[in-house]
Amino acid sequence: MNAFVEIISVALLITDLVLVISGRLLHSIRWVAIQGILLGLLPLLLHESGFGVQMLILAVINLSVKGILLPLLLIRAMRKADVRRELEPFVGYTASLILLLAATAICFGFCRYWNIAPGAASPASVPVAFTTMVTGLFIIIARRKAITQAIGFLIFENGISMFGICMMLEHGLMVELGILLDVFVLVFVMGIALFNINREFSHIDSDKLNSLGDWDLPAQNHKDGEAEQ
Amino acid sequence: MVLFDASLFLLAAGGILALISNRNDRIATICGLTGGLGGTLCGAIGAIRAFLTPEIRTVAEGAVIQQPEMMAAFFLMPVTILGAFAAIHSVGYLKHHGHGRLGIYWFFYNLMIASMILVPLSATPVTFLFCWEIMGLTSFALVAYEYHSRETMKAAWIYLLACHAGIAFLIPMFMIHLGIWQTANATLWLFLTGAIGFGLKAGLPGLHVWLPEAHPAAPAPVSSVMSGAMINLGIFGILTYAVKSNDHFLLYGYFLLICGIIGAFGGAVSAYAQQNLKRLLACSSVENIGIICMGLGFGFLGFGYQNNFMAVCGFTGAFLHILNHAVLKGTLFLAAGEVYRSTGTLNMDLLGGLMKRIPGTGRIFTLAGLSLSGLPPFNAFPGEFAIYLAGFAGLAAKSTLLFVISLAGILGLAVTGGVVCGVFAKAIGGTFLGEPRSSHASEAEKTPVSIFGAMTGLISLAVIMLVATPVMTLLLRKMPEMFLKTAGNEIAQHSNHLAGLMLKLTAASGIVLIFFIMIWLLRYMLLTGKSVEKGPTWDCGYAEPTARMEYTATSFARPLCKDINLLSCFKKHEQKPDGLFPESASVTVTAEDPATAAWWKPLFEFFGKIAEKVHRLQSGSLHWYILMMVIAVLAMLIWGFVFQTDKTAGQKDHGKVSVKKEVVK
Amino acid sequence: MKFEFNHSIIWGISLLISLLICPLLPGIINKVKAFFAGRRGPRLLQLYYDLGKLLCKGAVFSHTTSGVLQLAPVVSLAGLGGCILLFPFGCAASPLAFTGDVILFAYLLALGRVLTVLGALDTGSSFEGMGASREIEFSALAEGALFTVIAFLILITGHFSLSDMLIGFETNQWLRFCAPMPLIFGAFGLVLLTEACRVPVDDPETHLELTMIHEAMILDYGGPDMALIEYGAALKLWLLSSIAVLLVLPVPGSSMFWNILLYFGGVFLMAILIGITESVTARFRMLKVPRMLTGALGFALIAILWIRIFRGGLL
Amino acid sequence: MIAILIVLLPLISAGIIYLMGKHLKFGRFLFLFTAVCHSICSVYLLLNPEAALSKWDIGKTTLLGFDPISALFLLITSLLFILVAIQTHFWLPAELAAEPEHAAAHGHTAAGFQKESVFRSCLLAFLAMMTLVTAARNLGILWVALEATTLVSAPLICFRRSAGSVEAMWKYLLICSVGIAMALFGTMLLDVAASSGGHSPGLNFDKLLLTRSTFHTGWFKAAFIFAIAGYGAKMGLAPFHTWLPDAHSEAPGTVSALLSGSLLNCSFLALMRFYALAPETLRPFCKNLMIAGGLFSLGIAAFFILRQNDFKRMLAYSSVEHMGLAAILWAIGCDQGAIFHVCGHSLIKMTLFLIAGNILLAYGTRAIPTIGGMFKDMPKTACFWLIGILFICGMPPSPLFVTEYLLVREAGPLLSTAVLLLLFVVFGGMTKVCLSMLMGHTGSSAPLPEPTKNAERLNLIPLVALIAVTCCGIMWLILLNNGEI
Repeated sequence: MNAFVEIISVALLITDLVLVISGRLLHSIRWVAIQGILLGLLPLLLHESGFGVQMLILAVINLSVKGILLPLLLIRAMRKADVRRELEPFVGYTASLILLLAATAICFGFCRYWNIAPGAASPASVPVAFTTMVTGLFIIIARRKAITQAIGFLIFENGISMFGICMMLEHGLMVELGILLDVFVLVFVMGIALFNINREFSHIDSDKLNSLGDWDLPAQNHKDGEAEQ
Repeated sequence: MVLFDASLFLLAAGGILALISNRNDRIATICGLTGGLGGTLCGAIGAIRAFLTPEIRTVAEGAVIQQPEMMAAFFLMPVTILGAFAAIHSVGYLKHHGHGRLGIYWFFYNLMIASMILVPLSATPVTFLFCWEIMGLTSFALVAYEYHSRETMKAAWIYLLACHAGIAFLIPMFMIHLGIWQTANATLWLFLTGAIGFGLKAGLPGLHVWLPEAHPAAPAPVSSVMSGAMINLGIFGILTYAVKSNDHFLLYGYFLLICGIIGAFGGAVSAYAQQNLKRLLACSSVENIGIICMGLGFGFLGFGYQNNFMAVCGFTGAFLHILNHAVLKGTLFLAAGEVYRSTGTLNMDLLGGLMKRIPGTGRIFTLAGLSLSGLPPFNAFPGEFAIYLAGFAGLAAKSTLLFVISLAGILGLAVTGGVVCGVFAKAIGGTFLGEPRSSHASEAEKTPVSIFGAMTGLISLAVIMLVATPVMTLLLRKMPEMFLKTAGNEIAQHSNHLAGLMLKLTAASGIVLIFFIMIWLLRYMLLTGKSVEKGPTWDCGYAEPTARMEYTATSFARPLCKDINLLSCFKKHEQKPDGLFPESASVTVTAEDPATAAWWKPLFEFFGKIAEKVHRLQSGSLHWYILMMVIAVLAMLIWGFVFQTDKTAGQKDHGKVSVKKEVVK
Repeated sequence: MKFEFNHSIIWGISLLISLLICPLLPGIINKVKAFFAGRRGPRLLQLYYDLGKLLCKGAVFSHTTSGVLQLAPVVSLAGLGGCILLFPFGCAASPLAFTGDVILFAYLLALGRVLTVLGALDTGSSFEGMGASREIEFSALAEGALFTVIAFLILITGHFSLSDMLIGFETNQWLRFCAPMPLIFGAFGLVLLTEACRVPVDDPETHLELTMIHEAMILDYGGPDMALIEYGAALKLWLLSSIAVLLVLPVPGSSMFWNILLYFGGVFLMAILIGITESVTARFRMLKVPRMLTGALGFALIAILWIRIFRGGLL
Repeated sequence: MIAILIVLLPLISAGIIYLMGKHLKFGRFLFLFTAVCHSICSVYLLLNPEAALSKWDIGKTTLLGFDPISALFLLITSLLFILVAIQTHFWLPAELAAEPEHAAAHGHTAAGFQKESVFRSCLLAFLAMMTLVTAARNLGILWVALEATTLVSAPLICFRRSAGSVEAMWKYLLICSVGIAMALFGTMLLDVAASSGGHSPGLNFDKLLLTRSTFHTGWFKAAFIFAIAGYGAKMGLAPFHTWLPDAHSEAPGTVSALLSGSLLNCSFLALMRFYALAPETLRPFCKNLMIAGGLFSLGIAAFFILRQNDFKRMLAYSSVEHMGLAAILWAIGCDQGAIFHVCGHSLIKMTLFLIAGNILLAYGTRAIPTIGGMFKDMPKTACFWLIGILFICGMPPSPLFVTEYLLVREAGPLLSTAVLLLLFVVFGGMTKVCLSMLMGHTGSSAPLPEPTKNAERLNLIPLVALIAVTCCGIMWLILLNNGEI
């Protein structure tokens, strides 16, 4: 079964690379869906000793939520917010790709050098999980549109659950369901928030969402200096 | 103890009743005054009794307050006595200044007095800190009482900061005091933290910045209590808690003496430069605390160098000066309050001629001012005399260091004395003498009975104290002994000697008084039967000199300020007459506090600049926020795994092996 | 120092004589000045005549003043009265001397000064305010120099009382400490000129009030009050000159007669010296006076250090 | 059973209120009723240790249960909620009425509000989730509940729909989610660390606690780091605190009160759980990390409070500061102090946020430089505001004075000096701001008369809370004085 795991890991890595260079939102969402489906398949492949009912249910729910429901939600939000493309990202696509490749290399090297996860299902899977997390964080940091950040968060979350799956951790049904439910609601709420942002700001560039802050306030008065005068 | 319990109960009850009846000015005043007076009087009797018959301090288990020992009782006397007179003064003072809020005033006033009584009575550090902070808070509330003006706001803020900074030093001090913090040089640290923490309240030089701010802002009775009694509690704290060990007398002595010299001189000079009457008095408090510290410094040095005469003189001088300063400064602030009440301003350049309009206040202020200048037939002189003697004794000592510091002390005291004469000449002259310089002064209102009564009472107390100086010197004998483990016969002997000198001083005062009466009679006889006329002031030929031609208080002070321009804080801003027909010209002199200018302001600006730099972190950009999180996590990981590896390496291998085992299974 | 009875008698007699003849001093100074200027000058006893005239007159007070103006001369003189009781007249220790009376002495002088300043401010006159302001300025600085001189005396005699300081200082000691004597004499001389309001600090005889200090402060006095002030000034001059004399002259101690002679002779000599100083110098600019007084302080400090370093002090 | 009950009760009420959205009166009644029931339950839990320790088992793993600390936290949450509920009851109509007036006065269009039923049901759901956090004995459930608090409180932040509140909500969502995802990763790493001993004990806290000595240290280190990052983000430890000022300033006062008073505690509880699991050999590491985090929070907060122009942001930074203090207290082993601190902070901060809400109601602005002379315009609010600010700065008789004293006592000279310095900066900044609002004359934005009158009437809850806090503080002081702390 290890071979399958390796294949899926590689596939996940590819999704990461694609996601980081994808500029069209619809495209990104589709690839996130693919990532979710791959991730949903992973636990099924890992357990050679047969499927428990509990696990099967979990896998199905996982697949349907991450592979279908969340992308649908995101697409709906995208339509509502009326935005199609990621324009002028903070880090250009080529540079992003190079950075991600470097990060991948570091993750792999790191895991190899420290032999960080001897208990993992496959030696490749843990670094891929890390890479996915890095991808997610990178997308959140380096892309302008709020919706892309939601996508980035999903990727990050995927990376974390992949880590969990590959380390063969079992949290119990309640916890797994709770986590799934949380992620689902989160994306749902994010969708609403996106809609609201679009309505209030007439754009969803999250880098322009910086009216709240302490740096460039209009009335910077010099209180203490004044007080001592 | 019963007396103190009664006192605290009365104060609390009066305060709370006043607060409850806030809506009715009259009832609030009655409640507050009754509680305040009753409480302070009970406290005063208790304090005097405890001072005269000191008992050995016994602390019951779990007790919060305790019977005061001699030192505590000594410091309780100014608190209670001044508290009583200031309470009486408040009635008249607040008629114009606190409509509808009198209950609040009385509540905080009584609470402040209660907490000030509690501070020397505290049995445990926690109680002490609590009362200390409550004292700060209640007095802060009173400083902020006239909340309308921006100046009051600034003053209240600075005062609050000073109080809090004090606590920030006192908590560590108690940690060292209790031995919870074990450090090398514990005594040194104990003393330094204590001196700074208490010094902030006492107004040691450099830490005094709140005094010239808070005192002008506070209602006069409050400034009177704060200046006369509260800052002394700082000295009390230093003497009770910060000074612990027998063998560090030299450290205490040099520190206090140097602080004292700087404080006395600096305080006098900045007082001389002030335009605001109460600010001038506040700076003068810094100066007097300096003199007190000099006395204490000489005292400790005396012990340190086994020169008991010097020690006795220093300590006695300091303690006498504490009492005299309390009474006199209290009187002066009450009088200044009356000036403010009747004229509506404290700017001496707008006052003048009040001696004719509020003569009682004028006379009392003049008397108290001359006394506080340390001039002989009056009160503050015996204290300074004793301190001079201590300095002379140090001068004649063998140690070169002691010689140098004593010389500096004497010089400091002398020049300070000279400047202080100027300070009070300026205050008296600018406020009460000459012609009124504005309508504020010319339309001054009459003094109500309560205010006049309070001031008269205090000044009579001063007279009694003057006469009683030799007795007090004898009574104060036991105070220096408290710092030595063994009570020496020698100290008593020196003390008797000093009391003899004080008696001679009193006699000299009497002789001067007799001379005065004789010369006055002579003059009276010479003038009887001759023409005594009234005319205009001879102004060298000007027919009608006006008040605008008078020397103002500022111009009076200008020459000396120019000579002694500490850190160039006295700045002259002038608008010169311009053109052929100049329309306006003006000169103003501002006196910035040297300590503020030298380090507080730069320090605060520095913090402000850091704050501005730090504010960039919260730029509003979400991307940056998340990047910051990632960087922080990475930093923690690197710190955890790169810099802390050695300890966990073995563990890690162990873990690796066990995991492998599982895989093998 | 024991107070013997005949000492006290000498002291008392010298005191009375001093009180009587102190108005001579301004006369002597004026004569010396007149001599240098080639004039005849006023009579030696001029001040006596003036005092007599003033005592017989009535007075005029300004509308502006309150009681302080009238109080000031009386208090000043009473303070001086206190001073004279502590002073070793005729090189005989005062019977009323006690440890530390030098402080009382200095502060009683200050009392008179402050009252005079208050009296000046009481009139509300711009000139008197100016004078008062300067008086405070200079006296505050002079105070430092004065006390340094006192410290010097304590260092060499080890006594804290004025009488002991000034006369408990015998010939052999004088020889030992004579080196810094010119310095200390210079320092005290400057203090004296300031306190007694003489040229080069103050000019009592100018007709331009802007340049005066002490005289500007007493513009509004007349009659008996003026007399008190004039007499007080003369007495103060006498006291200060005596200190200067006793400061530098060793007291042989053996013979009363010589002591008295030395004392009175010295004081008159001092007056002549002041007269000469006034004749050969012009009044300083006001701005320079503080520097001069700081210089006096410096002189005294150097003298003290000299003693401490090279002679180890007396103790 | 009471553990489930206390979680489900508000949740069900929330559902009912949401569904019966149009019956406002019924909704209000149910809201208060639920709050009361909840607090009765939590008092019962605290008073009955047996019930408090009751556990609810599914498949042999304990999911819910209480220990004394979590029961205390629950009580605080519950208490805060009931106070906030009462305040909301009176504040909400006033706020809705005031908005058009302010809009007219400041010349902008009136912002819309969310439906009241949504607001109330979200509040109740928030309460339910916080209860779940305190009740959770399983770290997975703990995570789920804490993430859920983010989700249900997000709509609360933009109750008043304005650009600012939407932005704040978005930031809150994203930062907290990323943070909490890190915490999930940390939880997984903990699982890895725990299972390295042979078999996985699962995520049950009690079981983990028993086996903590066998944890793999490297993994646990990583787990703790991610937990600090994740739960620290929720708790407001710098530099993960960035959502906090935005969310607290934009949310209505009552919501900020809950966010700051309860939510931060709950996150702190989560972090405490992680800290408790640290093997002995890693204790110093975790301690140092906590102290560093606490100190950094303190520093950041101190300098943000200095020259702050927005009084609600100032309060938010003050929360950061106090969470930092609590972390330090906990790390140096002064557990009692940390818990006292957190409880005291909750009460005082709630009061302050409620008062801030009142001030906002009257003035319609959060800009400090434009506010002045509150003593004259709204004396009661002004007094409470001043007392609250002084209390939060640790002036006695505030309970925080006791805890700060404890901190200095336990922390030793170096750390104490740093903490005291930063606390002083905080004090300076806060009092400056506070006094400039209270004293002087009315500033450039004058309070509107009608809302001011309403705001002055809303001071009952702050008064009650301040009295409670004072009593607490004096009690603790007595304990401290008798050497019992």
